[in-house]
Parts: sequence; C-alpha cells; structure tokens
Amino acid sequence: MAVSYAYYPGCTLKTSAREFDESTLKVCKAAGIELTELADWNCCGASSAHSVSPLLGLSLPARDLQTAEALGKPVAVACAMCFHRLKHASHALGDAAKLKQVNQVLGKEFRNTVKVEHLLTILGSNGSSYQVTKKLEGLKAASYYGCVLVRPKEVMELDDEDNPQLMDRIVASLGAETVEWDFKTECCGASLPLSKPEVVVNLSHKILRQARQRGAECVVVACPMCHSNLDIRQKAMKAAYPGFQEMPVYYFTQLMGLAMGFSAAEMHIDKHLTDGLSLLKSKGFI
Amino acid sequence: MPRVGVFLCHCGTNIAGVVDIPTVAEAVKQFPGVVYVDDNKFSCSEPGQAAIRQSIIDNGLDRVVISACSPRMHEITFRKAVSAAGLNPYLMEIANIREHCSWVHSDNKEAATEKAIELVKMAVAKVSLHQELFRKRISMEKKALVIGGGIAGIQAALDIANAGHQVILVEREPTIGGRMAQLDKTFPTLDCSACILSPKMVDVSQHPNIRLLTYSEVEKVQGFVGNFEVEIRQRARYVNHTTCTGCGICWQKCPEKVPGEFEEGTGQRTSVYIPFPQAVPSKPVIDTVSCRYFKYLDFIDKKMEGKKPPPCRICEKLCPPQAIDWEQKDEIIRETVGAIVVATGFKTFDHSVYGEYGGGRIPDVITSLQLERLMNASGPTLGEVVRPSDGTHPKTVVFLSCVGSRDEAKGRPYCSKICCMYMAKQALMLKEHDPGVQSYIFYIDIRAGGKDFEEFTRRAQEEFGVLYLRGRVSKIYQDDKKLMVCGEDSLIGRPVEIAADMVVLATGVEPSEGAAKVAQTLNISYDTYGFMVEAHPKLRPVETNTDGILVAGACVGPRDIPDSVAHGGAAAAKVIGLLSQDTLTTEPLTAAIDASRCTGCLLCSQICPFQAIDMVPANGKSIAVVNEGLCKGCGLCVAACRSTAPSLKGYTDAQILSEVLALCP
Amino acid sequence: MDDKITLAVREKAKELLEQKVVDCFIGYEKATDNLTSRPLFVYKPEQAERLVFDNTCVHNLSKYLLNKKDTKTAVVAKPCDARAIVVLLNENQVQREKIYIIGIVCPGVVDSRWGSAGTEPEVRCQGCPQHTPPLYDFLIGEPTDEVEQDAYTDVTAMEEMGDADREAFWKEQFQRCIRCYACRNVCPGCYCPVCFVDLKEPLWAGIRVAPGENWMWNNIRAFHLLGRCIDCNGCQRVCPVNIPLMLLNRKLKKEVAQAFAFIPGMDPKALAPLATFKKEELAEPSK
Amino acid sequence: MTSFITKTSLKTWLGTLLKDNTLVAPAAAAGLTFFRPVEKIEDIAFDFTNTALSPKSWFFPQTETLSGEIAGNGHKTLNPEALEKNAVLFGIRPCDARGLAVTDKVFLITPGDTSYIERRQRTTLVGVACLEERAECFCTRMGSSPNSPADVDILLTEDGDGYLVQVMTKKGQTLSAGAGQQQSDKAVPPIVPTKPPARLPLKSAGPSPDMDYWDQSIADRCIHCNICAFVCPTCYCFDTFDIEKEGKVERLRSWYTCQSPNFERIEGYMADAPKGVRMRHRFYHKLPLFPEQLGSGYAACTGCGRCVVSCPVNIDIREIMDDVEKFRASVGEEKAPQA
Amino acid sequence: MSVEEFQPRIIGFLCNWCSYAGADMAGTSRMTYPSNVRIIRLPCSGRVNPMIIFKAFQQGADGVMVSGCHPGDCHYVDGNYYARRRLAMLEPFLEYLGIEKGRFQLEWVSASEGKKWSQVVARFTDTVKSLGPRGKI
Repeated sequence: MAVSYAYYPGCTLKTSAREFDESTLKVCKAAGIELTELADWNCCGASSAHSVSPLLGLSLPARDLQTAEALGKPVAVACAMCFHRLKHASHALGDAAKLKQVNQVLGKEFRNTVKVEHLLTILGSNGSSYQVTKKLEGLKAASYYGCVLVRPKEVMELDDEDNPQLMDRIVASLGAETVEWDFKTECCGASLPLSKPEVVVNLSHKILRQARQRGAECVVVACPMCHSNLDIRQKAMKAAYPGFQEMPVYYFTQLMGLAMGFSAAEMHIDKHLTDGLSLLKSKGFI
Repeated sequence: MPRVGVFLCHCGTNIAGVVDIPTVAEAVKQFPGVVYVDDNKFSCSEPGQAAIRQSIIDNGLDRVVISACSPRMHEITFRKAVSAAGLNPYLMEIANIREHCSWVHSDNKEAATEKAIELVKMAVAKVSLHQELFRKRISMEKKALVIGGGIAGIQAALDIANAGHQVILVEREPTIGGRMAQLDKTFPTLDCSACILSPKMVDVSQHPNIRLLTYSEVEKVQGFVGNFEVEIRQRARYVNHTTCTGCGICWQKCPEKVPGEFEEGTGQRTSVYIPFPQAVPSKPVIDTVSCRYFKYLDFIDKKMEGKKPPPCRICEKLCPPQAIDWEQKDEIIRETVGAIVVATGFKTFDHSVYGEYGGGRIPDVITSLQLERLMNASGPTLGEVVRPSDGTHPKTVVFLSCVGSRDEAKGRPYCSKICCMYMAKQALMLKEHDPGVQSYIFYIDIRAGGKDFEEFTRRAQEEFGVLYLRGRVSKIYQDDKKLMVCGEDSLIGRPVEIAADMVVLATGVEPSEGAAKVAQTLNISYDTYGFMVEAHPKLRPVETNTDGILVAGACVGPRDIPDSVAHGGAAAAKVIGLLSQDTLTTEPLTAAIDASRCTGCLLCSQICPFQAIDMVPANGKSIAVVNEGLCKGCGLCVAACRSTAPSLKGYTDAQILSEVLALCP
Repeated sequence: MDDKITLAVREKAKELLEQKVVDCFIGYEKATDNLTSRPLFVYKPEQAERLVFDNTCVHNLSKYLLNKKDTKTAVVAKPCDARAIVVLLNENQVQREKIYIIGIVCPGVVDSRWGSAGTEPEVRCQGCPQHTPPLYDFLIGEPTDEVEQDAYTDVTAMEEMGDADREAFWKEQFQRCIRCYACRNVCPGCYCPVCFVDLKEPLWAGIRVAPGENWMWNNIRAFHLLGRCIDCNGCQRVCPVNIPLMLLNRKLKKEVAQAFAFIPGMDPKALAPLATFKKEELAEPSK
Repeated sequence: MTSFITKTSLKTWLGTLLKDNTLVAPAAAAGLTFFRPVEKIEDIAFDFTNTALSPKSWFFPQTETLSGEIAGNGHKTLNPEALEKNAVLFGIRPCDARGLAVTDKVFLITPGDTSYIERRQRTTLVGVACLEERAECFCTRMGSSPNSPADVDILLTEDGDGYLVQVMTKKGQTLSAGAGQQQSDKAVPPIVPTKPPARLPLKSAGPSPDMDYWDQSIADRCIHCNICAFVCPTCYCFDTFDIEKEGKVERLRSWYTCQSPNFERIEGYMADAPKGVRMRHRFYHKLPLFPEQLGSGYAACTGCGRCVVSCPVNIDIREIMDDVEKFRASVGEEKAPQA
Repeated sequence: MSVEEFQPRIIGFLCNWCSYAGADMAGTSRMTYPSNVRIIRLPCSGRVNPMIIFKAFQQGADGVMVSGCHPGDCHYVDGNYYARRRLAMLEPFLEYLGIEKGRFQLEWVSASEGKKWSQVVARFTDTVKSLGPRGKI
C-alpha cells in the first residue's frame, strides 16, 4: 500500500471549500500519508464539460492523470465531484480507441495505468494509521455521501450505492455514534441553487430532516457541493419549513482533525455559515 | 471388393425426362465395385422393390445404391426392401438425383446427366465402406421418478399412477405441497388454495402406485431412457415415521422456536415440526440445526467453550409411541426407473439487492409471499394482516411490481408472469379483510393475459378502488411510523410520494435453490437463470434433450397454477406413452470411440449436446466412452476430436472422404 | 543475472530431489557446443550441478511431462512453457499434483541452434505478452506485470500479400518438408496416441512426401493447435528445413484472440474455444 | 597427373552437361542449401559448406513407387521409376560420397535394388573437397577425410580462381572429356589424415554403459522425430505401403527410422523395448555392427555432422562414442581414445 | 474445357435436417440453379471436420460450402454453434494459405428455404466461377 500520493485538490477546495483542503492536508500529514499536490493541475471537467464535448470531458481529467502517471504515483482526491470525473475518465479510457483519441489531444502518451483513490478509501483502509487522541464520544452523526461519490458503482468502485459504509466506519473510529438512515446517497439539489433554489431547499431539507429524525446532531460530508447546499441553505429552510432546526454540517476530515488533536480553528470549523462550534462546545470537544 | 448393385429409378419422367438414364447406366458400370446396374420406372413401387430384391439375390449383391429421390423421402422404404432380400438395411445408400438433380436442372439435360453420374459415383464409393449395423432393443423399466412435490409434480405423479404405473415422488422438504400450499387464495377465482390442493396431497399419500419420499433429494442419475439408475438420499428425520402417529405432542411441547421457512419468516416453528397443519406426511422431522439436544451434542463433540446448552430431549420424553430416534441415519434408496419428470418449482427473488427499497432493512417492507402468509387464516397471525414492526393494521399499502423481474440491472430481464395477477388479488383481498385499506400498485404494464384475468384486474380497480400508478419507485424510506414511497407516475409525468403503512414487493420468480444442481445431476440443460431448457419451446415444451427426462411446472419458467397443472399432466402423458412400451429400439447410427486413440482430453464430452459421452478410467488415464442410449448421432464429437478417436456409424471420415475423392479423384 | 537463475535452479533441484519431493527434475544443461543448451533429466541430487539456465534455454520442457505421467516430476518452465502446462491441465493430460513447476521470470531467449547462439531475441519473445509464468510452485525472479501486446507484424505482413503470392509462398515452404515430424514431436500440444498423419485408413495425408500431402500435414497440424498453441516456437526452431511454421500457428492465435478474446494457457480451468460458444457471437456467417 | 579448371570454364562445362543430363547440384533456399535438379547454372550455390539434407535422396528417394497393379485383369507391372536421362551430381562432399558407399553395401548386394541400381549407375559424382572443417564435422574421426577422392568419380579442390581436378574413374573420364581443363603442375594437397589413426570407434562386443545411461542420459531427451535418420547420408531403412485408389493399387516405399515409435510396432524385435534400447541400437548399429556384419571396413556414419546440427535436443553421436570409450576405459577393457 | 465456359467443381456439406431438406424443397418447387454443386449429406453442420475441407481443397475442389440450420434451430441443440466457431476460424486460415476468399462459404438454410438454397448456390457458383479453376495441390 503506497503511502505517497499525487494529490488532486480541484478548484472548489482552493476556493469555497478551503477548509476541506486544509483539513485534508493536515489530517493526512498527521496520519503519515504523503500528499504531493499535482503540479499544474487543471479543471476536472465538472460539471459541464462532458455534456458539451465528450472528448473534452475525458481529456481534461486525462491530462491530470497523465501528470500523475508520469510521477508514478496514485492519485488522491478529496472532492467527490472531481473523484467522479477522474474515475469516469479512467474507466472510459479502458477503451483503446478513446485512449488513442485522447492521447492525440494531450500530445503525450497516457497509458491509463494510474490508480485514482478517494480519501475515504485512503484514510478508511487498514493501511492508514491515524491516532485518535480525543474521542468524540457522545456525538451522533449522520454520514452523508451524496449522489456522485458512489454512483455508478462499477465505475466509482467505492462502496454500496444505497447504503455505503466507508464514512460511517471512519466516523465511528473517532468515537462518535453514526445513525442508520435512508438518505446517505440522496440528491441534495446539486448545482441548482442558482437556477432553482427552491428545489435545493426542498431536497436538502429532506436530508437534514431525516438525519434529525434518526437522532443525528450533525451531518458529515465528503463533497463540497453537498456541503454548500446543506450548510448555506439552512436559513432558507427555516423560512420554508417552520419548525426546522439548524444542524451543523462538517467535512469528515474536520471531525478527524478534531479527534486527532487539532484545534477547531485549525480545522476552520468557524468558516461554516451554520454554526458548527456550539455543538462541539456543548459536547466538550473544544 | 464389395459387390455393388446400382438401381436407377426413372421416377416416370421426373428423372428420366431430364437425366439420360442409359448414359448414366453405361458410366456407372465402370465404377470400382459395381457388378450390376438396372433401371426401374418406379423403384419405390411394389414391382420396383421386388425387382431390387430379386436382383440382390440373383447377383449376390452385398451393397446397394438406389439412385432416385431424396433419402428423406424413401430411405426407410428402400432399407426395408434391401432388408427383405436378406441384406443388412444399412448396406444401402441413396443417390438423390431427383430433388437435387433432375428437378432443379431441367434447363440443362447434359449437365444434369453428368451430375447424376457423379452423384451415383459418390454413393457407390460411400456404400462400399458401409458396415452392417444393428438396432438394439432396450428394456423399459415401467416406473417413473417425479422430482418435486409441488402442484406440477403432484399432478404428474397422480396421472402416471392412475395409468397404472409405479411412481416415486421425491420432495426435498418435509412435506409435499410446494408453493401452492403457502398461498391463501388463488386468482382469479379466489378459491382457497389449501382447499383445492389438500385433497390432491392426500391422494398422493394414499395412492397404491406412489412411493412418496419426502425430506429426500436425488443424488445421482445414470443410464438412459428405460433404465435410469437413480440414487435418492432420504435425510434422517430422527422420528420413526412407522411408529409416529402424528399426534402433535412433540411440536406443541418443543421449547425451541425458530423462524418458519413455510411462514417466510412471518411466524415461528419449533425444532421438531411439521411445516403446516395439513402437511403430508403429517409426521414431524427434527431440525438438527436448531434442536437443543443436537446443539448439546455438537458442543460436546467439538469441545466448544462457554456455557453448555441443556440436553433437552423433551420430545423424546413426551412421545407416546416413543418414535423419536436419535440414531436415525440418512438412507440411500436406489431405484431403476424408465422415465423422470423434473418439477423442482421456483422461489422468489431476494429483494435485498434493491438498496433503494431499503435493502431488506425496513421491517414493514415485505414480500408478496409474506403477505400471503399474513392473510392466510392458518398463518401466523391467523389471517390478520398486521405490520411486522408494531402489529398495527396497515391502512395504506403500496405494492411494487417487477422486483427482480424485467430488470436488466439486476440480471433478471424476464417477466415473472404471475405478479400482476397476484398483486391484484392481494390488493383486493386486503380490502375484503379491512374495508379501510387503500392499496396502490406501482406497475410497468398490467399483464393480465389469461382467462378472466383482465376482468379480474378491472374489478380490483373499479370495485375495490385499488389505485394503479404507472411507474417505478425510486426510494422507500422510513419517516417516523410511515414508509415514504417516492416514485414517478409516468402517466402524468410527475413525481409522487405516498406515505404508506406497509409496502409489498412483488418479488419475481426464479428457479428454486439447487435447480441447477438437479439439472447437472440429470445432465439436462438449464439457462443462465437456472430454468430448465425444454427440447423445443413450442413443439416439445415438456421434453428435454435427453430422452425420457421431462420437465414440468415453474422449473422451466414462471408459470401460474393452471399452467403448472397442465404442464404436469402433459409430462405425465409423455411418461405414460413411454412406459406403455415393453422395449425401445435404438437407432444404430451412433458414435463409437476407439479407446486406443482416445487421449482423454475431454473435448468431446464437453461439447456433446446430449451428455452421451462419459469419461471412464482406463490404464491410468480417463478415456471417453459413448453411451449409445443417449447418443443421437450428430457427430459433433467426431468433428471435434483431433486424434480421430470417435467415428459416427454411417458417416465415418472414411465414408465422407470417399465421397470427396469420388468427386475429386 | 543468468548466473543467479542457474544457482537458484540448482539449489531448488537439489532440495527437491534430496527431500524426495520429486523423483525427476527436468532442466537444462550446456550442449556439446558449449554454447547452446539442451534438456537435462536429473534423478540424483548430486547431478544438479550440471543444471544451467541462460538465454539459450529455448526448449519447452513441458512436452517431457507427458512421458513422466507416473513420476512426480519438477520442470523448469519459462512463461510459455508454463502456459503449455496449463493447456495440458485444461486437456486432462497431466495431473497437477504430479508436477512441480519451477517458474522462471523470463527475460527472453535468443535464436539459437547447435553451434550458433544468436544475439537476437527469438521471434516469440518480441512482443511476448508475459514474462511471469501463469502457474508455478516456485518462482525464480521478481514477478512483473508489464503487458506488451502481440502486434502480429509477421502475420499481418503475410495477410497483406496477394492470394496468389501467398499460395506460392506456402507451396515453396511445404515442398521442402521432409515429414520428419520433429515439429509434432517437440510440441506439447501433439500427444495423440495415433496422429492423423500416421493413419492409413482414411488416408488424410498421403504417404508420398509431396507438396500436396505436405500441405495437408502442416495445415491440419496447425489447425489442430487452434486455441492451444502457446507460441513457444518449438516447431519452427526444430524444423531442419526452416519452414516458418509459427506463421501458421500465429495466424490462428490471432483469429482466436480477435474472435473469442481467448489466449490459451492462461487459466487451468478455462474451456477451450472450440469446446464452447456464445449464441450471440459471429452473427453473420462467412461475411 | 593433375589438371586445373577455371571457375568460368567449370560453369561452361556444367552448362553443356545440363543439355543431356539432369544436373543435381546444391541450390539455396530458406537460408539453407539443398541438392536439387537445377535448370540453369545460376541456380547453383557454389559457395556452400554442406547441404541441409544429404544427397542420398537422389539415389534412394524419400518415397517412390515400386509397382502399380491394375485391378480386375490380374495384370501386374513392376514399375521402378526409371531416370529420363543420365544424371550428374555436382558438389557432393567426400563425407556424403562415403555415405553412398554405405548405401551401396545395402542396395547393390545381389539381387540388388532395381531402382537404386538404375539411379546409381546412371549418375556421375562430381565431388568438391571441403576446405574448412565446421564445428560439427568429424569425418576424419570416421576414417574419411575432407578431401578424400575415394568415393567420387571426379574430385574438385578449389584453388584460387579455379579447381584442381582429380579424375578417379572411367565414368569420370568420360564425363570430363569436354570439360576444358588445363594441365597443371600444381600438386593436389595431401589427404588430411584421419584422427585418431584409423580405427573403429567401437566394437560391438565389450562392456557397455548400463541402461540408466541410455535411458536417462540419452533417451529421456529424445523426442523421437525422424530428423537424424532423414538428414543422415547412410540411414537406409524404409517401409512399404499399398495404397488403393480408383480400383488401382500402388505400392510405395518411404524412408523410415528406428527412433519412430511406429518402427517398433513393425520391427517386432524392438517392440515394447525401453527407449534406451532403441537408442543404443541406433548407435551400435551405425558404428560397430554395420562394418562387422557387412565387412565394409567403415562405419555407417561418415562424420558429416548433420544429425549433430539438426537434433533438436543435442543427441551428439560423438559424445556417445566418447562416453562409451570412457566407460570401457574405466572398466579397463579398452584404452581411452587419444586426444 | 478451355473453349467451353469453366465449370467449377463445388462440394456442399449439408446437414440432413435443415439444409438438405431445404435443397429438397428447391427440388419439389422446381426451382432451377446451376448444377455445379455436389451435395454430401451429413447429420449436422457440426459433423464437418475441417480436415475434410482441407482434403477437398487439396484434391482440387474449386469451392466448398457448408450449410446447416440457422443458429438456434439445430436439430442437435447446439451443433451449428460449434460448427460456426470452427468454420469461422477455418475461413480466414484458408485465405491465409492462398485459397481466395469466396471459395469457402458457410450458410444457414432452413428446411423451408428452398428459394434461399437456389439463390445461395447461384451466387456461390458465380463467385467461384469468377475466381477460376484451382487444380490440385
């Protein structure tokens, strides 16, 4: 098991989801996983490249993969959408004809031998050894994977499509309690907040509602898009659904960081729009 | 050198009008081995045949070529004619100079004549290599084996037994009855399933010609039609069925309770049990997995750690005739039968692969067969339909069709055929049980092809207010006490969400557990799903490619009760036809394998469509041997073998080559 | 590097014979030209010192297993040789438990005949898809997972010739054949108790050593190896009159690979391509 | 007396011979050379070491028709394949010529083999002496020599831009009459001596290595192909076959070899014999038994080395001779051969 | 022969149950087709051993055709599927040996396809004719 990866952050982690990026880097470093940011990385193509030009949709991620292949390292991805695009490309380029086409675009030889792994797999596998110093005992969390991380199963090769377990196992390892619920991979509204915000509010609300119903106090995510929908829209939910109670949404790496001894500030928990600090304080974690 | 006689038929002007017979006769005389050439106006007529017979005798011919019409027309006629002259009927070959020559080349008589000469030349070359062949007679064991005691098997067994033949009926479970016994009512007549089935079960148990072996499985089958040697393992029941009176004290007093298979997990049974009150035989078996005494013995045997289970044995203490027998062993029963009917039935699809329906984790999402048990007056709830989670009566029930049917993604592209009807029946019955129930049915299509079927589904909708929604369900989740069923009504093109109390999955039909193993034991084909493959889907629906082995009921494919009964009867009719013969004759045009040339590479046995090639040990290796009873003479083995060990009588390599060489010397 | 393999082979042979794991060890020793190699049968541990392994070890020793069916035998196997063993297992010719396979991670062998060990890799090694044997009990060398693709350049060149040229080419090749049957006798896939060519009735290929009869012999033999030839080059190497027999075998290898995605000798459980079919394949006959 | 012929004149001479004779000469094919009837002088490979196959097949073809019979009328015809014209075998090496001396011993014994006699008598041998000794060559060890003229009608020895010519027989004289050679005062180089001094490598009597040697050191390795026998200039075993076709029966004979598993089925004495016995038979027959039985004074091996080169598994007759001699020396029966 | 039109020598290996019956059907329907094909009757197209086809070409056949039941209709269940695989390999191999494409043909003709049989024969005969005589190898 390689402990050295080429790290592909993607655009969101460098902008609106910087807390995901930084918590990821810190956690991995502490867990002895070496992440080297891929030099000169480009957009993974999400979310529209493939619907505009299938060739472009493959070539963009292929360029990033080629860089990693040349390094001889597997690729580590944190963002669910980026993971989706990279995995999709590496699956589709199993077709020699497409690979040939893409190589013409790249102008370099990409052999499609590089492995793409999500941080959930990297951190959740037996090979990784993070030290939990502060158990998050008493925290009830609902693990929310979102729709793109696990689907389609045969391409993502990550976990079950309806009832995945990877994140639940990590959260449980931190000492927190995970709840059984039915919305682990439901749609949060994805990229509709700009065009149809009411759809996003409705869908995200359903997710938070069931999490609450099953006893969760917070939701844990691995996707910046999910995070923004669940986190940012809570005010609108309150307006639309009287009685809705706010609920903090954390990246799984943030909770890992806390449990491994990093401070809330180091994990940028204060960056969220929905208050994430009070709950942690009330539990005595910070 | 053989002495070949050639008989050229004019067929009136059919042949002679195009082919110049005298020219052919002149040419034929020059062919090696030809000692006699004659021509007839109509060789197939009685005078024609008589002339052939006479010439064979007068000229001492030992091979005959008849140059006439297609062998598909008169091969049998001329074999008889040759045979009547004392010659082996297989020492005759037909040159087809009518269908393949005169009739199709009437535009060029010269070419037709030339072709006729060559066709005769080929036949002469081939017939010179013909050998005497003999049909074999095999005896017929007038006894049948029926595998599976569901409605199809029961019907087949009764029909065969009523025709006066012995039947052995083998059932894996402790009772016969099969799936039909689990049902509450049957569509579309709403007959009580048990009421119409039980009398047949009793008939089976009391029929003088039927030997019923429950709790038994067929382990080995060898031989071929007329003489199948079968080995049946009857599992130890630990209850002596000769002395047991079926009084029921043991299963009333047994302290160990486990989920009952017959109840589909909706109810419990004890470790010593009969599956249901009307079981046949109505005598119990002890399930060694759950029985406390067996657990105790196992604990001692394996020197396990921990708390020692109690050596219960209450049944033994209470049994009035002392029928409990802990020493009972599995029994191997060997029988010879003439024919076999396979009626292994079906099971329902395991819906836990549907993650969106809760993956089997939501207690109030049940299967249709579970609902049958809940609705059944002798079921675990005595006919009250209640939610497994909290025992309350559901008011809103949603049915999902095609769970494990018509779904390529789940590897089940086929329609299970019975679900549309039983959903309608169940929705209708729910309303009868409790008028306050509202049922919804999500469907893809309503398939109600059958007598009174369409009317029945209309009644469910119109009289019983069942709401049909066309579309698939995308998700079911628990929202407090309710089950939220999210789907699409594709007729209005809108998502719908129903807050239900109970969801019933119309799980599809698939072959019962171990069906493929039964097929392998019998060497019959089965499809990718494990359904048995019939010899011809239309014209031979109950036969298999192995003579004497028939299939009936849902083991062939999804089937409702009337079809299964008809199928069982059809299989029985075929068996009765076979058993009414005293002997069977085999066609001698089969393959034979030269053991000295066989390498034992398995290729022929792998491709033989009739599993007619057995590998037998010889001189430290295994070699292939043809079972003539099973061989149909296709010659696949001959063409496949590199070391030319097999040869096909009547179509040997040498014979085919002689034809090629006759054409291309 | 060669030395290392040699030492490992000797050591293993000694061990296996001393511990009576096997009764016979088949490997290589130097030939009388002191340049090339030849098969060696070792029965006593002290003879193991004669064993060598280098890039002239061209022989496919799996053939000899057919003569040692009753003896527990160890055999040195390059990837192609091991694939031959897999084919023999597929075809029920040898028993796995009687064989001990010393797999060699193969760097390729050179074109060598007695008296001249070439420097060019053998044709079979160019584009060889596998350097690690698919089956072994003991492996010498580090397993690799690089996958090279057989480009079939030799076959393609033939295919691009005109029909008449191709016919003339084969006519010239086959007329040299002296029917010594070394190609057959060296081939692990040729184990019929009676070869079709030795049959007098029917006479598939005539007795006369003539172009037409030679054509029958060589082509039918090639066809009998369809889906079974593991590209070991044995037949072509031994041919005393230099008939390029691998051109025949490799054409069929290519067709089988393309039509049925089947490479022989990879899976001991595989069903031969002619022992199975798919209903939906080859939908258009002869087109 | 010696004479000399230039390379140009040789070609001219061969060209004239081609008119009335079948000229069999080495020709190149597939990187090898083969004796073939040539149609033009350009086809001849003058620059060759030795051919892949021996010239034996010219005299004793691999398959030939012995007789044809017409069925039905009882008429039998003995039908040896007669030569159309006289033949010249150009380019035969002394070792292969010695091979013909061996087959002569078999086929010319009264009453003689009609077919062989016909071909032998009507063919003149124009030999070419070897100038180089290849790794596999060991004619000197078998009592012959790379420039021995003993078994040819004419021997040419290359010298500069031509050949020294030795005419050995009447046949040779007749053929070389119009060859256009000049007198030469150059002496033919002395015959390369045999080594070790002419002696048979083996005697049949005497101790022999045990069966383990023949089985495990030799026969285990043998793949029972026909190569050694088919490339050998002296192997003369054959089998006959009757083939029926279109009512006619043709009798054929075809080369055969003692190492073929089929051979033992026919030659009953070796049936079921262990492989090592067959193997020992081959070498004992070639080396001591042939001269002992036929009184030839030379073994049925000429040292041409073809089997050494062609054997797929390096069964090397020289190694076997050495092994047997070493064995005999070790048991004190016979002196080990001198180096 | 040199002056006359070249008449190719064609051997057809036909399965008894479909193609042979189809050829019979062409006869009973009195269809006419070229007379060059000589039919050898076999139980199944799966009985066709490629060795026989090699022999036919060696002996100088100008064309060889194998015809059997349509896939799925084999009287012996799967015989024609095996035949299809085997002959699909044989066809390119023959071409590789210099026997022109078109001289060997695999066809599916059912018992009711008399018309198809006559068309198949006409087309095949035409093709082989255009390829010219082959002669023995």
